[in-house]
Amino acid sequence: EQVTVFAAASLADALAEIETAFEDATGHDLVVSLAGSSALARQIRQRAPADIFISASTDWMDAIEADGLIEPGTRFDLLGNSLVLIAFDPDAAPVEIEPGVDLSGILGDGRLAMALVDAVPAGIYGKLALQELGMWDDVADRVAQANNVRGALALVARGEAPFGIVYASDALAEPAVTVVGAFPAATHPPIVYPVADLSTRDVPAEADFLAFLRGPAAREVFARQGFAVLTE
Amino acid sequence: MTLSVRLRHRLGAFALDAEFMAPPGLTVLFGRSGSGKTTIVNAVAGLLMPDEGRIVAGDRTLLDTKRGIRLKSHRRRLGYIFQEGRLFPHLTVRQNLAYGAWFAPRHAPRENRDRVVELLGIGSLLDRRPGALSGGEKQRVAIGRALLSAPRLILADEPLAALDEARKAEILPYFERLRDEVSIPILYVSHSATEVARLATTIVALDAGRVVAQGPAAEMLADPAVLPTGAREAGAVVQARVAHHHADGLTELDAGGTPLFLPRVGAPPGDTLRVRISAHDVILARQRPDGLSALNILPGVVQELRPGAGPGTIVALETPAGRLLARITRRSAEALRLEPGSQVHAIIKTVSVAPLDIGGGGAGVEAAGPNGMSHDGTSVRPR
Amino acid sequence: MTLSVRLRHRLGAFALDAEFMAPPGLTVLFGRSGSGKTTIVNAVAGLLMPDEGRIVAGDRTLLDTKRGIRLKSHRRRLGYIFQEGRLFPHLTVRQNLAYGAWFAPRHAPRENRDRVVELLGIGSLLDRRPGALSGGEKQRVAIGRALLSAPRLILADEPLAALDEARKAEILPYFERLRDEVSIPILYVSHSATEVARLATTIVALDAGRVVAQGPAAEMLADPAVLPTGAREAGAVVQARVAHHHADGLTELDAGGTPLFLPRVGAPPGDTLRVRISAHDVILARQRPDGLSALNILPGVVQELRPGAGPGTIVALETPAGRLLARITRRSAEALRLEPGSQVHAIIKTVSVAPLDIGGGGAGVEAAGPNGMSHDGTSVRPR
Amino acid sequence: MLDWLSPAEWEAVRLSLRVAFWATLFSLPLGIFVAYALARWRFAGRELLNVTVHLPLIMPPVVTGYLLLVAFGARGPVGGFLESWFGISFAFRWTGAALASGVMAFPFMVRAVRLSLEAVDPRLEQAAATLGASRIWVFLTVTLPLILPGIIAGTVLTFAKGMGEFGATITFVSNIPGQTQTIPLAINLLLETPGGEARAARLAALSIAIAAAALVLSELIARRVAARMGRA
Amino acid sequence: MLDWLSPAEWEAVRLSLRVAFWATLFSLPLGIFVAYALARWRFAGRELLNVTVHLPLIMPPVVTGYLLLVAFGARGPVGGFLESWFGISFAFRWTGAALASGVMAFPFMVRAVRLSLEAVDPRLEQAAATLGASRIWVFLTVTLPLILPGIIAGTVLTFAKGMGEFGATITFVSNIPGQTQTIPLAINLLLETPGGEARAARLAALSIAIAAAALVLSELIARRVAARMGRA
Ligand SMILES: Nc1ncnc2c1ncn2[C@@H]1O[C@H](COP(=O)(O)OP(=O)(O)OP(=O)(O)O)[C@@H](O)[C@H]1O
Ligand SMILES: Nc1ncnc2c1ncn2[C@@H]1O[C@H](COP(=O)(O)OP(=O)(O)OP(=O)(O)O)[C@@H](O)[C@H]1O
Ligand SMILES: [Mg+2]
Ligand SMILES: [Mg+2]
Repeated sequence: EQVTVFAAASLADALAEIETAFEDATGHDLVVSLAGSSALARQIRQRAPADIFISASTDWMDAIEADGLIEPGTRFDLLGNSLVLIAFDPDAAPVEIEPGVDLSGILGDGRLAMALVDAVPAGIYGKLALQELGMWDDVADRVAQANNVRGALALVARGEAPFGIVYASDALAEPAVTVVGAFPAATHPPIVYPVADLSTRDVPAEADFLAFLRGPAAREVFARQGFAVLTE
Repeated sequence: MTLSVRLRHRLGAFALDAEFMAPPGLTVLFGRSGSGKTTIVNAVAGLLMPDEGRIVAGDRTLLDTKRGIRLKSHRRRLGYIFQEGRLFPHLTVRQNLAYGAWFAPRHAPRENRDRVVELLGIGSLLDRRPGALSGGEKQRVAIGRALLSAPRLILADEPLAALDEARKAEILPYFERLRDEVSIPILYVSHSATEVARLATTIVALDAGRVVAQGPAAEMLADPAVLPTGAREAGAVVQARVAHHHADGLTELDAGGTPLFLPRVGAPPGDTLRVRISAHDVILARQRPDGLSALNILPGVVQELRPGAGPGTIVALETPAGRLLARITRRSAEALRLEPGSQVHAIIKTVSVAPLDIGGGGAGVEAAGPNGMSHDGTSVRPR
Repeated sequence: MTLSVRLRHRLGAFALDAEFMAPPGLTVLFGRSGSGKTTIVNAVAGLLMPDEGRIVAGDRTLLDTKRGIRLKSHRRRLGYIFQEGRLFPHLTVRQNLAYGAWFAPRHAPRENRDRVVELLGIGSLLDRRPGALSGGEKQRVAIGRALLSAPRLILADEPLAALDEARKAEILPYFERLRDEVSIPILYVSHSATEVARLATTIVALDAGRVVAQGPAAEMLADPAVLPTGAREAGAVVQARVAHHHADGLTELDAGGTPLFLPRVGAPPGDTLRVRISAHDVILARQRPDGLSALNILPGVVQELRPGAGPGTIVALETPAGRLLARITRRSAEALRLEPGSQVHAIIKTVSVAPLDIGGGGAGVEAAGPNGMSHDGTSVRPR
Repeated sequence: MLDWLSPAEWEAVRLSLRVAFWATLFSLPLGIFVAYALARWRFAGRELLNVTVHLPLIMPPVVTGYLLLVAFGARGPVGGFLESWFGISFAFRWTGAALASGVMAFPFMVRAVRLSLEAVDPRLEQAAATLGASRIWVFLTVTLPLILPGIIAGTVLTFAKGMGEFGATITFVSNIPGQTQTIPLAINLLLETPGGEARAARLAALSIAIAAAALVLSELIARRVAARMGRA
Repeated sequence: MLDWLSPAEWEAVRLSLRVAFWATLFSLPLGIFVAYALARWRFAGRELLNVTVHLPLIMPPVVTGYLLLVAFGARGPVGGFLESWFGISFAFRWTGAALASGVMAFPFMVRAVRLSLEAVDPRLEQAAATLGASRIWVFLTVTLPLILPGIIAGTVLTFAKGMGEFGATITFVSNIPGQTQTIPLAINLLLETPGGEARAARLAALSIAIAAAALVLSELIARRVAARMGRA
């Protein structure tokens, strides 16, 4: 039996591992379509043949839910993540991120790479955190907004921007960047990846996959990739 | 089939306002560069939609702006030989030649391809593309393409201008045959007096977009005033029967009882030819001269003297061979005291009858008769 | 300036292998369609790089494949009148005419623009673009464009083919002037016997890519065997001085003491003209005939009889006006018992000297002398 | 050699070829028709058509993809009509990817053909008409052969675009392996995955090789056409 | 009227115009040169150049953007050279957006000019040479005027692409409001946010209106050129 999952692109690596494990374990065929959450959400609204949606933000899941496209009671928060400050220079001094830190001074005349601060979850959360810390106004005009977290990561990895704000999971995967500080969880709303069974199609295997996601194998994979696993 | 054309069209500063009748046979449009010949031919072909006009070919109305009839080019069944070739560059010569035949009705009478190819001397070019042809070769292929499209009307815009004399001499009889035997009406633009004299049934003279004279060729050629090329092109066309081919390479014709010697002519004895005798090739004498190298001496009676603008005079004679024209100086006319009624002898050198001027068949001239054109010896001029 | 050309080139099945000398003056390339005329002209212009060859114009080597010299077209300083116009469609007639002058050296001697424009009758077209011109108008603009580029060598590929007789008659004297006064060497392709006779200093006859005959025009024209157009074009060129303009529109010339009457000529008394007398316009008589309309009767002595392939014979005479040719039938030659030494009278109709055949100045013929061409009355044939 | 790429990647290559082929095949006649209309006819709405043809170029690909999704999705007006009447479905299928590629390449196809059309000497078409060819025959026997250079250029551009189209495709038909995941989508995904650059480069190289082969082929054909025609 | 769009959006419009203008201006001469080389010269590496020109079409825009970043970023070999020798910098500046647009539109520019070049009758260029024009003058006085249709088409395509380019731009110079945030980037941003469609549509409409105006203008010029030339 085939299960189609629409998932945020940032989960590509983790889902690739889980796909193999799931197929081996259940004999079902898992199809994963990875794209931006916004694109996927719109496609679901146009009755895309998807069974499960894993969003990178609550906004788009909310929108889907409001349209009544979610099987009631199936939504839950799968993963969490945290924000870190990364640097291109491997010898960059660690920064304790708290109010009063002169981020602008640290940047020098360089740019701060982030994902789109008004559109992409990592960017939105990053902006909120900086606002909370009172640093946003200082650095707002120095922020280089990439199309997604990977773009921001690439800017730092190439040294085009000396510093960047990305998810911990992404920073972990890129050897060319150094994590110099972590944002306290309190500085931004919780970063969650909600998952839900879609009402567009109904196949029994959906439940199997949702169960698998909560299972130990999946949890191990997510944890290894740097995510906080929110399921019990 | 008679083609009747009335056109009014404006192109920038140039105004075309022409009306003429092309009776069966070959009608030459004659006029200086820029006088509107191509414009008229384009209108007949349907490539130019005139502001106003009517074109009727036989019983088919090709155009009538008043009645809103505008037959599309491809329905007019023409063979148009363009002034500038217009061969299809992506097709071989063979395909270019075949093009028109694809679209001709299946049973339309058509020319034999091999014969046309041979006539035009393009047999060795069949597999080439137009890009690899010389100027004259292109023009010959263009002629072949038009002829092989089984047309019911041929439009030829200076078809032979790019060809050498020998090639012209080979192709001209073909147009004669089309005119006489196949009876396809032909509208023919030419600057060449030889071609006009040889081919024309009717001549339409144009100047600045207007028809300044039109009429049967025989009459128009006899009237130097109406021919824009001037007096040198006046001449008469006589009909003669082939009497005998002599061993020394001469052909003796019988022109109304008088012998007329020409260099060997292809036609067999008994055939009737159309021989043009240019007015400036005729010498007049009061007494029959002796000991001259000229072989043809015809007695005649002066009918008319028509002084020209320059020092010349055209003398029209009645001879046993028919009406002849001689262009002499006024000084000579006075010296010989010529006046209507004078007895004279017309001296014509054998070789002064140019090979190109010997036409096959008499249909061209005969056909000029029964078509409503004036036949009183003067040409018709509109308005 | 002498132009010497040696070319070897292969184009598909066509092989060009030509060598000729063009002495100062105007050299006509004469030959049937497809014989390689345009190919030669293109090579001289630098538009075609021959497989092998050498082209030297005066002291400038334009091409020498052996020595690896291949002067670029734009350095050759030519005025090329193309067989197919090639006007710049994006420029007005005025700009087309001015194009060559932009690139000419500042102090190069150049033609007067207004004069050329007037001569070609294109004054009213100056602000149009080539797309809105008739075929003949395009060709005239193309002539103007080449002439106004201050060229040191003119290449003309059938420049007048698309023009009417009247226009030709207006333009021909201009080429004569270039040849004689401005001394620009001209390589001229033409099928027209009139143009050849009128303009040529030298004639190069081509057939299938090879030079079959070359030599001074006067001699080549006198030898019908070498001229591909055949016997009709044989003729002699005599020089005569304008003696008197008569009131009746005739001009009396003095040709070595004998009077020669022509229709009014523009030149003032005292000027020397070059008059071509076509062999087929001359009638011979044993006795001086009387009472003829022909005004010009010259006594002469037969020098040579040259029978042709057909029924004709060319008779060469020595007259007070110079050497004359007459083409008569063999039958007449026998009847008149002509042989070298016979006393005869040559009868030439006044009007048979065509306006086009009256050339200004004698430079054309005179110039044929000192350039290494054979002068013994026969033409030079390579190999 | 085969394990140089993963099976999923080979699948993407196969799919891309199919998408590019069909996109080219279908947009060719339509492109020629629209180019002919724009070049030769004067009609009301000509400028509107012209702007419409250029829209995919002016708008970000995401917008084009979104509009395609709205119009040609299963619930979209056009998509629904085609589905129920002709059984043609674009939604989340490779056919949709082909449609997206075709639409995105359409402006170039039309422009290329139109440029060639405008360079055709109308006097040759007139000559054909005098020889008895009706308008359609003139088109087929004279115009079409003479605009071959433009057609070849348009074909190459469309094929290349078909191999490379990303934004509109992923927005329209999502990124479903084996169904809609063409090479560019696969590359993009690899770039989203930490450490995926090498595999992305391999895939890109293959894509470039295919397109280059098509390009060289087209040049050969074009040169042959040009040589055959010479100059008239 | 002005508050129809937010000031940031007006800024995006202003920026897009600037980017499209400069992209067009700079790629025009280079495009003509490359087209000329491809159409007229036979040289080693011709096919390589041809493929290179087409690369932006074949590769996903993200890859092109990434390669631009690698080469033209402040730390890239070309970017570093240009920066230190000529003071020209592309990183995170509108100049980079213009570069990205120009590169993405380059294949079309080259193709359009090349098609026109190949339609030029070489006999006219020969005629100019016999009249004394050297190769460069032949080009300027004959070839260039005759390829105007191709140049106009290339210009329009490049300008339109400049108004619409998204993927390569955001990857190369990221999204910095007022610096690199062109209309397509702004639209993209709006589309990433649930409910942003209406504002995105307004911006898209404005962008289309501008491009349509350019298009109509180009048609007028082209028609004028064609009418002036007529047929020779
Ligand atoms: N590209 C080519 N390939 C093969 N043969 C060619 C090519 N170009 C020309 N020819 C041949 O070369 C010969 C000479 O051509 P050229 O144009 O020099 O003739 P021409 O003497 O100028 O004739 P015309 O009086 O008809 O203009 C012709 O027979 C022609 O068919
Ligand atoms: N598009 C145009 N705009 C203005 N005038 C034009 C246009 N086309 C042709 N003409 C003029 O119309 C007149 C007639 O042209 P046409 O081509 O019919 O002449 P023609 O008699 O065929 O001349 P030729 O013997 O030189 O070919 C010419 O004076 C020409 O300048
Ligand atoms: Mg004409
Ligand atoms: Mg030629």
